[in-house]
Amino acid sequence: MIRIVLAEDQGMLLGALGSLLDLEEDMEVVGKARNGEEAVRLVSELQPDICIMDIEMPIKNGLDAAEEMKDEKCEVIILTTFARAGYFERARQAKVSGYLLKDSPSEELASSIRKILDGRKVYAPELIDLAYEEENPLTDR
Amino acid sequence: VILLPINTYNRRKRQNLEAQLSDANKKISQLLVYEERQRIARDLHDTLGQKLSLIGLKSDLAGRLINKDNNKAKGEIDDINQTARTALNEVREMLAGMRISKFSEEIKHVKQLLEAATIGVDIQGDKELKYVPSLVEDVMSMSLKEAVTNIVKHSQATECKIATTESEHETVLRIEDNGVGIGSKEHSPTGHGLDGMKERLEFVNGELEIKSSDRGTTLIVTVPNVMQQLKQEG
Amino acid sequence: VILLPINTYNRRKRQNLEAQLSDANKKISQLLVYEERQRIARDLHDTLGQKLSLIGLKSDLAGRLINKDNNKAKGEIDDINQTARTALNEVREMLAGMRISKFSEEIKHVKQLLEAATIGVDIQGDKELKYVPSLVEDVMSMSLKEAVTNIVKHSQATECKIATTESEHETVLRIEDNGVGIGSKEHSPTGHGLDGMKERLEFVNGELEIKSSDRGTTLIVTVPNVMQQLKQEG
Ligand SMILES: Nc1ncnc2c1ncn2[C@@H]1O[C@H](COP(=O)(O)OP(=O)(O)OP(=O)(O)O)[C@@H](O)[C@H]1O
Ligand SMILES: Nc1ncnc2c1ncn2[C@@H]1O[C@H](COP(=O)(O)OP(=O)(O)OP(=O)(O)O)[C@@H](O)[C@H]1O
Ligand SMILES: [Mg+2]
Ligand SMILES: [Mg+2]
Ligand SMILES: [Mg+2]
Repeated sequence: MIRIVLAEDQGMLLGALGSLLDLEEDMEVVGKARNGEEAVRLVSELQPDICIMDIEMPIKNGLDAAEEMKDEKCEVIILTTFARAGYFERARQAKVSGYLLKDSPSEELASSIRKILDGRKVYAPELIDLAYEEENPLTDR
Repeated sequence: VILLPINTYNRRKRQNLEAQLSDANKKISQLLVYEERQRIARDLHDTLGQKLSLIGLKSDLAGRLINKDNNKAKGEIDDINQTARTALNEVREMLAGMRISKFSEEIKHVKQLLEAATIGVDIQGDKELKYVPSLVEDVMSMSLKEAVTNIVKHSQATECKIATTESEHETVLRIEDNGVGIGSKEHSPTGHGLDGMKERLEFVNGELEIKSSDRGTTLIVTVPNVMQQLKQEG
Repeated sequence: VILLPINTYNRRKRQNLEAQLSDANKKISQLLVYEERQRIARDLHDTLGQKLSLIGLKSDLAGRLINKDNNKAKGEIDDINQTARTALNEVREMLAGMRISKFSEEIKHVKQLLEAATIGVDIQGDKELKYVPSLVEDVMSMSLKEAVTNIVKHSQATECKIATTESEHETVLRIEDNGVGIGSKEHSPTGHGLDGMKERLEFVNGELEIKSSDRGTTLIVTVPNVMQQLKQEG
């Protein structure tokens, strides 16, 4: 069973996403957080395989939370709707394994989760924005 | 013989440049409008994006629930319906915000508004603004609309006078009512109509003056006509 | 003694005006881009409005069909899902299109994109476009982005070569991959990325050539440098 912690401040989105993942036979949502701080706490308590997070959340945003989870065994997937300047770069620095569209079909999300647990990284091209810095050594290829 | 043609050449070149420049300035002022609108558009897309994502996920979920738990599926479908309606309203608001509001049309509009509220209307001065660039025209239209909405909502007036005076140096819009005056209500005002008006006016170096007594309220909106000054110098 | 100061005055005044003018012209060229973007934004809002209405109607319908004809209800739900995704993609494209896309920045961007997808990148030629006006630069940037997005999404390539060649007469952008080629998938393509690219290119008198086999795909974007001719004349 793949154990998942979800973090999303919009209640209906959190509910729908949770139900969708629970419908997958090999997945189980073990925790739901409404902000980044709660997500960090749930991840350290529950030790899930994967944490799926929104970016814009109160108290602590998803990128800051991901940064704090760097040392956890848990893989992090960021879900968001639009590309924003600098966000993708920050996500990479926080070593997230996935950077995906919030509206990606649930099969796609499920298959990305499996790929990531196989050690791969999945980034949605729609979300890769310009990092306005001059030089960005993209090391982990 | 040599000096004269050079001088003529210079003068012609300058006139040419001046014409181009005034043209350019007109366009730049339009640019400001566009920038402002884009900002608005971007803000709204964030909430719109959230709603569309939600519809995507919920329809996904409803599709999987159907035949398994029709009641739950129905619940998701109802949520989708509600979300689509809210989002549609947001799009409408966004479109309304992006439309160019011409002052002459706003005058017509507020006239209708006042007449519907059986408040007498007296409109003086030009209905077309000649000297102001479109960004300023936009701000003037918004100010007029807010002022009249306030009169209809709060003033209990029976008469309203709207006067526009334009000179090369400034454009003045005066909106007067014979109502109860601002501050007659006990509770402190919660709205931000007047504050919003002030902010927008500041952006175009304009001013708002409010005179109010128990015999009515007068708003005076003044905007300097900068572009015109530039032309005079040249 | 009189002529000289006037001349100096004129010259200084002229230089001043020229500086202002060149500044203004820069802004106008940006303005053109903004106008274009504005047009796109408006179009999209219309389609967005329509899509949301459609979702509203279809969710209404699905809610009534459920328990009566679950198959039909499921069909409506799938339509809703598809419609929401298309709408979001449109908003995304619009937002991307509204950003100023400098070609040199787009080159960096697609490099990141390809590297993130572990596809080898070889970039040849100039990263700065010298001859094209900014509207054309915009179209070139968009073409590059769409081509590379397609490579990442569809090609299964391991290598991608991007080459820019600029002459006074034309600017050519070549994007090559060693993937499976277009049309390898059975189902007919549903996207409009390539069509959109063609349309935008037509607008600036440019052309798109597509070469594709099972050893990969090459896109060649050619744009004539008309403005340059104009400059030479002047
Ligand atoms: N013409 C007027 N006559 C009497 N009272 C007025 C008039 N205009 C404004 N007011 C008072 O001033 C207050 C502040 O006005 P303002 O436009 O800022 O807010 P609002 O109209 O209450 O809310 P909003 O404009 O945000 O919808 C109002 O609540 C009202 O009490
Ligand atoms: N480099 C490529 N390698 C292989 N197939 C390609 C490549 N580029 C395009 N295709 C094929 O051509 C089709 C049409 O591409 P197009 O960009 O028009 O649409 P899309 O990418 O599917 O959707 P959209 O661009 O609207 O998001 C794609 O669906 C894909 O099957
Ligand atoms: Mg959020
Ligand atoms: Mg008000
Ligand atoms: Mg495409």
